[in-house]
Amino acid sequence: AVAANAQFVMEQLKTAFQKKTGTTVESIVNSSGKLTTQIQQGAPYDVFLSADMEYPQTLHKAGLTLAAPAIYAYGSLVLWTAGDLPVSADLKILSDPAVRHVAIANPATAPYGEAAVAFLKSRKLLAQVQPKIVYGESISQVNQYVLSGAAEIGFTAKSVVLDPSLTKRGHWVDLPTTGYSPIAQGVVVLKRTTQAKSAQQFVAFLRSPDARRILQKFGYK
Amino acid sequence: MIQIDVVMSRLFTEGASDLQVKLELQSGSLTALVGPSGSGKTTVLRLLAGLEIPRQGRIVVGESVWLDTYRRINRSPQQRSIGYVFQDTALFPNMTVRENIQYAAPKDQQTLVDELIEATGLESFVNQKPIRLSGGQRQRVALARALVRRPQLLLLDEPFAALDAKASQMLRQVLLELHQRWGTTTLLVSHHEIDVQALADRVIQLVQGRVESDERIGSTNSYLTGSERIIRIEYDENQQHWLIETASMKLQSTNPDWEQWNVGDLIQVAPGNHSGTAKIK
Amino acid sequence: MIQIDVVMSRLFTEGASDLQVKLELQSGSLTALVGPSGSGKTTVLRLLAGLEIPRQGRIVVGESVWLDTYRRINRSPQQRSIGYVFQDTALFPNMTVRENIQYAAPKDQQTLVDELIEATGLESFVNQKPIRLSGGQRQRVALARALVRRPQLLLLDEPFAALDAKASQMLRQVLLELHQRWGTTTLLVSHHEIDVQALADRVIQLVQGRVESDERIGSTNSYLTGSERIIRIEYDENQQHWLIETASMKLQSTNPDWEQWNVGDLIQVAPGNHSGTAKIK
Amino acid sequence: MPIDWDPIWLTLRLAGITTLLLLLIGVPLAGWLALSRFRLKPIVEAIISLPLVLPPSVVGFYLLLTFSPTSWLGAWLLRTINLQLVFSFEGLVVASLIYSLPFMVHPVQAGVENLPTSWREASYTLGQSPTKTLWRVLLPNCKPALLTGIVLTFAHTIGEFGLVLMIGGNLPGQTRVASIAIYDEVELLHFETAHAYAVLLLGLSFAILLLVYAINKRVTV
Amino acid sequence: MPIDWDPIWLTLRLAGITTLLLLLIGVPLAGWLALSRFRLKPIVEAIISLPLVLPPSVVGFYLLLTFSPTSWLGAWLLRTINLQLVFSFEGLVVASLIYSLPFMVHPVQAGVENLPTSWREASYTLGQSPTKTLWRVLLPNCKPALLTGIVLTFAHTIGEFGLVLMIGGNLPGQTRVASIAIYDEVELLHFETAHAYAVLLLGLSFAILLLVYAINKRVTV
Ligand SMILES: Nc1ncnc2c1ncn2[C@@H]1O[C@H](COP(=O)(O)OP(=O)(O)OP(=O)(O)O)[C@@H](O)[C@H]1O
Ligand SMILES: Nc1ncnc2c1ncn2[C@@H]1O[C@H](COP(=O)(O)OP(=O)(O)OP(=O)(O)O)[C@@H](O)[C@H]1O
Ligand SMILES: [Mg+2]
Ligand SMILES: [Mg+2]
Repeated sequence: AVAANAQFVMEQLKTAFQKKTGTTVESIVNSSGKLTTQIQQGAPYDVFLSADMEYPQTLHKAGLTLAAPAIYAYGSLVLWTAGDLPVSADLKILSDPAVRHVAIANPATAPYGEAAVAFLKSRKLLAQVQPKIVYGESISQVNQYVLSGAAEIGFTAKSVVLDPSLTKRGHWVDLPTTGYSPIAQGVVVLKRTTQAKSAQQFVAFLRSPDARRILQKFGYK
Repeated sequence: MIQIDVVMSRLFTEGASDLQVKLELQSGSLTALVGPSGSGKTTVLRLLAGLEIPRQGRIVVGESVWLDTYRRINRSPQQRSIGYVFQDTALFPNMTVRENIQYAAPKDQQTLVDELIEATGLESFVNQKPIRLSGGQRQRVALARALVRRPQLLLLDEPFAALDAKASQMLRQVLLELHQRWGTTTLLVSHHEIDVQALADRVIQLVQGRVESDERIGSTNSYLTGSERIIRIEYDENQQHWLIETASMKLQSTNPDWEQWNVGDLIQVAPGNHSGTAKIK
Repeated sequence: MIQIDVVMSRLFTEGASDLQVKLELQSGSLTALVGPSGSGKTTVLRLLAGLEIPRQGRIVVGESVWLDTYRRINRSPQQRSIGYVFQDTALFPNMTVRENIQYAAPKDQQTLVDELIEATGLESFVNQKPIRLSGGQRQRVALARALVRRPQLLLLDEPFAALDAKASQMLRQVLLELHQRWGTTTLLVSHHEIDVQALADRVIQLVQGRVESDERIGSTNSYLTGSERIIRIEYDENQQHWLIETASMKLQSTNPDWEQWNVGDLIQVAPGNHSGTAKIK
Repeated sequence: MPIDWDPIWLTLRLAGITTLLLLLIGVPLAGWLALSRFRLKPIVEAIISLPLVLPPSVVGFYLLLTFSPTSWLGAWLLRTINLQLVFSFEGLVVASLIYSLPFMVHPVQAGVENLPTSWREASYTLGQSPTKTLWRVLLPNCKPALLTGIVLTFAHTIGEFGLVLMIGGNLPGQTRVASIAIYDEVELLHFETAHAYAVLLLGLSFAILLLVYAINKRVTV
Repeated sequence: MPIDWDPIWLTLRLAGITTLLLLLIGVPLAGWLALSRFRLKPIVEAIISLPLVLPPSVVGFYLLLTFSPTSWLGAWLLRTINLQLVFSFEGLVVASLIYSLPFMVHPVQAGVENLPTSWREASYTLGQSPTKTLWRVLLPNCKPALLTGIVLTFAHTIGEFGLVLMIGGNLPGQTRVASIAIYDEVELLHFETAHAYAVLLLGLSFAILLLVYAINKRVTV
């Protein structure tokens, strides 16, 4: 089970892991919250890659995991537009009247949304930008807002804009990690797994140089 | 014997009041219910069928109590052995003529179904849906459908209203024959003198929901004198004679005077006046 | 003048064949259409109303062509000035009696609405929904509804079938009066001799979709001899005399013999036989 | 956590407006479909049901593409009548209209089609137009079908969520309807609050539906 | 990316089975509601519509709680008939049944209620039971209403997604239906594939609906 924002990198991780071990991996994408609920109710998943640490922690506390969650990557935030607005890290563009909507993932449910709000707050821009903010259910809905042009600009995960199929769509700029803490993403092996060995293997693989290279290619640290 | 005693509120032409009817019908009798439009004839039939529930009342048919508001007895329409021809026919649009008639037919009554189809002259239309029938054809289907279960009590609401003289004459004959053959008790609503005269042995007149008059015609007499109503009369071309049928008799004669008789006429075979040669079969 | 010439396939008792009718109706005439059940009477009315489209045919009413299959003219029912009393009444269940009648009434015809309600004896029921009416009451509403637009052509399908003798006598009088007053052309389907005799000046008999006979009764004669049909007769208690109305005459008399006359009778004021004192108003 | 009543009112407003508008749009459409002898009718009927077969969030995405200010339609609406259909209450209404259309049209059409033809014919011979016939004679005689249309539309609009979430942008007081609020709470694993919202929504809806059914019973008996 | 046909077949199977079962369950229920003079009928009617007013994923959440092996019902089902209703095709069917019930019941009930009472009365006086009357006389005379029930149920089941995702868990070949597949592709911003799926699903559904409508027209005319 994979959280929505990790799905891009997951495609490549999957292939690499398969090449290395011969074990095929089936990824099941959903929002972290729904996956957590499902796991609580006995969903037949083996490994859970969350978008944050909170959900795996919850599962761990409930005694549904084999071990405490491990951090497999830190995600970072970018400012993205599908048009040709001049985006820059100083966020001046957000005050531009041409920008009518700024897409952010729902800060209550999505870690990237939380990070984006924290970042805006640190730049004292939140109050000013607030009326323009629209919330996506998840990071991928933010992506859809931006790509469809419904929102002129949006805060998304770096892994998204680095996806090969999207590199030519608009432009983006890295945001300095000074305004928010990088998003720690946890992985846990679930207790009810039937293939504990392969599952452990996969978690170990995430720390291998091969996997790290792929993760870095997608902007994870 | 059928005993009816019901009270029910209704709006009549003169204003709202009670429909209040108390009647006894002889088993096997054929009673006509007449009266002006809106006098409560259909309501009485519906009460008997169990489609309306009176404010208070009792309906007893033979040994069994169909309704008794005091004893809280109320048989559903299904539990009353009735045949009902509705004023608006109420045929089932999804079924053909044959299917409509067959719908309630007991499994072993196929010949009766065919007989009724023939008797009502519907042979050409057995596979038509009711929507493609004329008004009179629909009424004939409704009649056949009501008869197919050989009900104990037959309720007919203007069964011949949409029929021309010849067709209704024919159906009266069918009806009378079946009525006699099965001993069904029949209650007939009709506006037309001729139906009433040809069929009924008793005429009850309703006005504003009350029985205004109640006459026994013919039948009681006929019962005493041995007179019977003609249910069929025809001239047999091959044998060159007249043929008359009543409930218990079949009469033949070469007497041309027999032409004068009509279905519904009362006749008796009386001794000694030499009016013709009738031989009882 | 109304010219009809239509051909249409239909299934009749004797098998499928063509309904083929060619007729001319005099403007202002009242024609009865009779014939056995399923002979095509309703179909002819529906063709005139534009509810059926014939395989080929022409219907011309006065100057205007309502239908011409060759010239591909086919006026919709709305564009034909007709009043139609359906065999099954087809009242609107959601509207009260008054609303049903008022539905198609021109704005300025409130008095006509009231007149029709009174003439059909429906005063007590104006606020009832059709489901709570008896069969005869429904037919009266349907008649009033069809008349309220003062149609050019009136099509009546068994308008008195569910009515007792007295009520239908009353309605025949209403109908005849309005018919004469407005000069409407009327086509009446009826199975009952009495309707036909009292109302029609021409009787067309249909059998298996063909015109079998076509008789002019009274009317043509009356036109030649000056005879006219009685449309109203009453005894005026105050003035102690009889009053007779026909299309063009009003007659009064104190002669008690006038009692013998009935609505529908043909009368003429002939010279020299001293049968009574008739003064022409 | 205290219940926020805003989403509830917003939901009821959305459902009410959608139902009302659909009565105005869907009912005549249904009547036309029932009465016309148009040969391509089955095609129109099938098209009306089509939005149903796509997941709501996907329909939402396509609507987003259609209505976004970068599309010609969205740009034109914005320019001429200053109407923006993405991230606004008006947008939710339009989306709900499209999505709930079959729930109004189909039952009403079926209702009208099932009436005896003689009423229609009687009205025509009385010189009345099909439109007047529809409104005065036919529709008043298929109340159960109208009721079905109203109930299904109303209930479905209340529960609709994928579409609303997509096109509305989850803006508090503007497009955050109750279904989204519940969704968020479930996502956050705040089951208590979710239960509270659900119970409230169910209670209110139950009361409204009960009222509708009871009134209907009173009226028809 | 090549189209994976599995989800499409799965969807059609789910929609077909659900529609069939609802014909068997919903139609008698609708008939009973239409004919009975039971005083609490409005309450039953309102309850049937209730699942509609909650967002599908929330209904899914509650069903998950009800059917999960940790609940008594789920445990009992598993123990006695070895039926697991979460994360299985059977579970999807049960969930769809509950959720689509009003789409079958309401139109059919309205159809039966709108028929003239004299048909029912005629059948009763012919000694036939309400059940026989319903099947032989009443239902065959409200074909348009039945058709509406079938179309709405079928289309809605195809498009349902929040519920299915929640209770089914997105397992390929088992619970990953087309709506989820499309959703996934849109989430992944693989718009090409999503379009392809959507067009395919729309095309198939359109064909099926058109067939249904055309057959209906042939049958009734
Ligand atoms: N369902 C009903 N509810 C209330 N009143 C009704 C109902 N049906 C009929 N009535 C009224 O009860 C009275 C009797 O009606 P009923 O149908 O029994 O008359 P009828 O004798 O059959 O008349 P017709 O010969 O015209 O059919 C009428 O005045 C009618 O208006
Ligand atoms: N809609 C229809 N489609 C096909 N055939 C029909 C249709 N309506 C009637 N028929 C047939 O056409 C013939 C003429 O029917 P029509 O209704 O005109 O008879 P009618 O003279 O009015 O009879 P009645 O006096 O019984 O009402 C009948 O044999 C009937 O079966
Ligand atoms: Mg009656
Ligand atoms: Mg006829």
